[in-house]
Amino acid sequence: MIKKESMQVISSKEIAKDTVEMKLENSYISETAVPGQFLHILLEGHSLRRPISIADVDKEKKLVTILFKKLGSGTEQLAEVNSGALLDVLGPGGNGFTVDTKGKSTVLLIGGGIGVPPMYYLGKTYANQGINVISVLGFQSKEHVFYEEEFQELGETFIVTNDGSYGDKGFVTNALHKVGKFDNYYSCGPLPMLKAITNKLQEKTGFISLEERMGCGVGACFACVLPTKTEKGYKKICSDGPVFDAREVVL
Amino acid sequence: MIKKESMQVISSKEIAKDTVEMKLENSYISETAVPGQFLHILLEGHSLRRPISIADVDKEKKLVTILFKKLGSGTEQLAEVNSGALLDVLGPGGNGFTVDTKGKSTVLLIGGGIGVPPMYYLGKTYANQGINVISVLGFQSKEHVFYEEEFQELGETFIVTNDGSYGDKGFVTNALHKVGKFDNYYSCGPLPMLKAITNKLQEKTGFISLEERMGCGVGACFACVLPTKTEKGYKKICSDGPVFDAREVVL
Amino acid sequence: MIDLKVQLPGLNLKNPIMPASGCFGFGREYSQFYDLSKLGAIIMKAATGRERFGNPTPRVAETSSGMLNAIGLQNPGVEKIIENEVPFLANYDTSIIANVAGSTIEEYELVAGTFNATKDVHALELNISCPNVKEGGIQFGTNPSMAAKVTEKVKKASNLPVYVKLSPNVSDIVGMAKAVESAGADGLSMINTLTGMQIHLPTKQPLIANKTGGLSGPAIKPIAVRMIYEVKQHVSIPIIGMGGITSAEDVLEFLLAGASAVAVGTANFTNPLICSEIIDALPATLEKYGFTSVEDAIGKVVI
Amino acid sequence: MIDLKVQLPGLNLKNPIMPASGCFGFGREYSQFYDLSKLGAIIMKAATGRERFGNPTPRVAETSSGMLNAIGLQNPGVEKIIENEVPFLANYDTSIIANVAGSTIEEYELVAGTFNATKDVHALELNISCPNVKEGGIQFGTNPSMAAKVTEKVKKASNLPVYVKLSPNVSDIVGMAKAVESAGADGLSMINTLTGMQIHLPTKQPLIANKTGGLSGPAIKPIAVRMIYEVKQHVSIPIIGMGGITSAEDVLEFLLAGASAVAVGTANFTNPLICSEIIDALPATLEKYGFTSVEDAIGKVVI
Ligand SMILES: Cc1cc2nc3c(=O)[nH]c(=O)nc-3n(C[C@H](O)[C@H](O)[C@H](O)COP(=O)(O)OP(=O)(O)OC[C@H]3O[C@@H](n4cnc5c(N)ncnc54)[C@H](O)[C@@H]3O)c2cc1C
Ligand SMILES: Cc1cc2nc3c(=O)[nH]c(=O)nc-3n(C[C@H](O)[C@H](O)[C@H](O)COP(=O)(O)OP(=O)(O)OC[C@H]3O[C@@H](n4cnc5c(N)ncnc54)[C@H](O)[C@@H]3O)c2cc1C
Ligand SMILES: Cc1cc2nc3c(=O)[nH]c(=O)nc-3n(C[C@H](O)[C@H](O)[C@H](O)COP(=O)(O)O)c2cc1C
Ligand SMILES: Cc1cc2nc3c(=O)[nH]c(=O)nc-3n(C[C@H](O)[C@H](O)[C@H](O)COP(=O)(O)O)c2cc1C
Ligand code: FES
Ligand code: FES
Repeated sequence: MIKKESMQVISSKEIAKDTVEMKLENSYISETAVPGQFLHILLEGHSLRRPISIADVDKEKKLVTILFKKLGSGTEQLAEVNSGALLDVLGPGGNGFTVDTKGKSTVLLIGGGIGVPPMYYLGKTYANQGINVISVLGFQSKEHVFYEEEFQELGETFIVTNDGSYGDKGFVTNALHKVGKFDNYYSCGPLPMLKAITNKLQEKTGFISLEERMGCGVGACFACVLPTKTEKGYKKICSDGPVFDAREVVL
Repeated sequence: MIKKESMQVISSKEIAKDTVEMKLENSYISETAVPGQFLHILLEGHSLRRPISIADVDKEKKLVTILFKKLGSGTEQLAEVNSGALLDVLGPGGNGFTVDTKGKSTVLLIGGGIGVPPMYYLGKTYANQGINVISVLGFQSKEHVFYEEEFQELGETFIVTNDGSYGDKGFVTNALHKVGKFDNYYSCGPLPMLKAITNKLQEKTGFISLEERMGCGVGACFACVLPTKTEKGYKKICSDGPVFDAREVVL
Repeated sequence: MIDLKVQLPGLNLKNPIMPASGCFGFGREYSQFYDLSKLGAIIMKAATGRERFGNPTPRVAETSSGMLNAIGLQNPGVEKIIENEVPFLANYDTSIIANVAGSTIEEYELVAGTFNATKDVHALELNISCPNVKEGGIQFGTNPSMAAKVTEKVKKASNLPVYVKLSPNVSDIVGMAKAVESAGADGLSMINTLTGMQIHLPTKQPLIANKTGGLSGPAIKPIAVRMIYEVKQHVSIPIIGMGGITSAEDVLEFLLAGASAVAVGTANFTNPLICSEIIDALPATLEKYGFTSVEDAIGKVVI
Repeated sequence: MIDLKVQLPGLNLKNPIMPASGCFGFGREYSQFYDLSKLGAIIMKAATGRERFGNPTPRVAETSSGMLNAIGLQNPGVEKIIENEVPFLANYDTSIIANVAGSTIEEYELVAGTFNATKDVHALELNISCPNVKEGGIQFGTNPSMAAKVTEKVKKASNLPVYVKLSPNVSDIVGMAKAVESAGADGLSMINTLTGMQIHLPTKQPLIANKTGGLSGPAIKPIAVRMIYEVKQHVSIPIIGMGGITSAEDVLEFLLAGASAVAVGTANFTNPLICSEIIDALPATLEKYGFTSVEDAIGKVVI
């Protein structure tokens, strides 16, 4: 259940160009969050909260890690928040990835840019349960790359950059041929990337995490709807998602 | 000349109930400010600046002291500003008191509540030039009293409180009979007090400092006008004042 | 003891606070955060004759002290609302107000008439002012004779008290208010959003897919207070006030201006507990400024 | 090299930035902060036929991301302005726009005709929209035929190009714009302030002595952008845009929406150097978003 919680900033550091890793302490959220869920963060002077995915959880230390890119006024302000400060957060938000190991031996994670963070907590959860994890991560260029080592610890990891300044040049789809056999795939990233992937991996079972501008973040305002192939015709990203079966939604 | 300056907060402490003394460092303003002038202070998230009188200046240390009461969102936010922070300030603003010792032996200062601060710098300036300074200071109650010792160092000082919890009970006008001979008087405080004083001291030459809600603070917007007895018919408190000859303006 | 009760046509409110239409869905989501029985009333999301899917996304954008929205009245249709949503809200000890929308007078009549048949809805809020519906909603909201006509028809179609929700996008708010009062409105609800637009520089496109959206939040509060004050001088039916309320102080400001109750919209997004917190703070706020009851403060601005 | 020049009727602007009327006095005070020759133009404080003392104080109040004002057109009268203020501004290498106000059509004609006789004023901004003058200003600003009539008369009274300043307090901004265009306006200037009110809880009185005042600042920016966009689709005369501008990004947003130049009002109070800082920042901002000139960006919103 989503709650309004106060989270203390334990650390904050820029780990790649414009990309900040922040660790937040809170027992309720660290105990209940599953991979793919998000925090809805209030920043003073802003009327709308900012949704940021949960990138990792340390249940023992009651820590939740988020990774975000400084893109606009909200994320820039968040980057300025110092250790010790308290954040007003709604969380954990939405429905995350279903971690289901039955009959699976290998899962494929595909993350693009700031879609990489939620993949990490998911991969870690699978790896801890003995599933092979293969990751394909795409970034703009070398200076934007983050968490390469962390993903390598989970399993085989391929990095691509748009400009070829690190790893393979191109888009994540260009690297998919290098990946061996896998059961399900999981992906988060920019819409064009998700379109290309769901297209290319049509035959596979996959789950994708989507983004949309949000009002309430809890399912009340109908700001974040997405057309679906189901009878009802739409889903709310904030409360039905952000994770959807790739075959269920219309991108 | 008024300038847009950055002033560093050197210290900030609550010296009486809801009353904060703040010391700010800036060479231009400390060098040029005269008693009765004000700072026009920007607080983040506020569209209008807050005018606060200069209460003291230490030219050697380049320090300007202000004293303010926490009354609303702006002054409450100012009270939260920590040492080391920089304030965006227009200053020194307006025309202050003319310090003129010619033919004078004694001046009377009458301050009420948050009108007390500008009296201090004026009194100190006169005292430094060998003029006798008598002060009558009015506060709501004992817990609101501040700067009593500082004024006593300048000369004879009478304190009155509305509720009689300290000094004489009543208004500053009730204490005027205790004051001996003086040349000019100078006053700042709430409008009813200024009306009573200018009425009671009609025969005397006096100068009063006035307040009004301000837009620009520099004389451009016509927000802070005050009817006068002169031909032009009005004065701007921010640029013609805040100090006026008591006989010139219509209260 | 500060008395928070307010008595309005059809509404016996334990306090004057209700979430505004469209900003609280049908209550379910916020019931996770606090007990909805605490609320004076709940105004449901707009209902239309049939299900509506609304506008393309993005549908919301942030502005200075406010936001734009162009949801486009997405809702499951009046029948599904009565079937699935009203029974859930009826579990709570609070009044239920249905927000009635449509593209034609017939649709308004249909929706109002359908709600009339359910015992759990206590009043209707007639949404003639949603700026995001192109087919005609906007005309009802800015034309006094159209507004009067739809009010009259809806009054006939239903026995429920009708609060007409006024649009602020007009030259003469008093004229609009008088027109719907004469047409039989039991109360007014004001203000809806002001039409606005924001352009995203990187794409050079409007940030809202619908191009324009409705501006709400603290940015519009002075406009709401002014309109309520002006209307109060000229009509005798009660006003539910809204537009940028975020605190108990704001509520008192609206009461002084002439509102008999208030709705809180955008602030629910910033703080999902806001209505509950305002209700908790209201008695002390009234007391601080010398009032012993809500009724006491209504229209008490000193001119 | 980014080209900031804009060519408008009567105005050969080196850049599109000018301080808005009433927010910059007659320039003297701000000349302490920077060289006024830097400005594209200066719009002077409103001028009326005779000296006006304006409204009682308090005349301003702060709101969320904005402010209210009810100055009431205080000014020394058109003749004193020509005698004392215009010569001072004529020392600077910038265009001078006179803001013309009045309570009757005759007063507008008189003021416009008087400015016509001075060579240093380059254009008139016809203030038919000041919400703080009770005698009639408000009617000119919300009634299209009244607006057309005063425009026509002023055009006859003066040879100077006339920019009609529109009020946002209307149901149909496009109708107003078309009416004054047909009446001969050379350009539009929009938007003036939205009428608002704020009540001071300790005294229960309106914070502005005049009761209501005009709302300006970032709070109203989305309304300004929307109105400029809508009007631009329907008129061919150029628009000077204003309402909540505080940065070079805001200027670009107004240009994209359809403004050919912009005025900065309330932001001068927050930062007296704002116009100068925006002019400095504008070339890099245009470049960042792919424009090589100001003219290039006008009306280029992508729909
Ligand atoms: C479920 C979900 C998870 C996300 N996880 C992450 C993450 O882990 N790390 C990360 O860096 N970013 C993430 N994002 C994107 C992040 O929310 C935006 O980058 C952020 O809101 C931008 O805010 P801003 O104030 O910096 O930008 P501005 O452009 O100034 O924001 C203006 C408004 O638009 C909204 N907005 C802007 N971009 C987006 C976007 N892409 N998605 C949704 N709303 C947007 C803002 O929330 C705000 O309301 C996520 C988005 C969603 C929906
Ligand atoms: C020339 C001058 C000198 C002053 N010197 C001092 C001083 O030394 N110490 C001190 O404590 N106070 C002083 N004041 C009063 C001080 O400016 C106000 O208390 C302060 O602006 C209140 O701001 P706020 O945000 O806390 O209150 P709010 O009520 O939230 O302010 C809202 C708006 O009203 C304005 N406002 C409110 N009260 C006043 C007031 N009395 N005068 C002018 N504007 C007001 C604010 O500036 C702001 O724009 C002075 C005022 C003037 C005009
Ligand atoms: C996201 C959103 C959706 C809204 N939907 C409706 C609606 O369906 N019907 C309606 O009458 N008003 C609707 N409104 C308007 C609000 O009920 C309210 O009148 C307005 O937002 C002003 O109040 P606020 O500033 O507190 O938000 C909506 C507002 C928002 C922000
Ligand atoms: C204090 C003040 C005085 C104003 N006086 C005038 C005026 O005399 N004539 C006029 O046409 N507009 C006047 N305006 C309106 C501004 O010129 C401008 O249209 C409006 O404030 C919106 O711009 P902004 O949000 O940048 O302030 C005034 C605005 C303010 C805040
Ligand atoms: S953000 Fe409100 S429903 Fe999703
Ligand atoms: S505050 Fe603008 S003239 Fe004084």
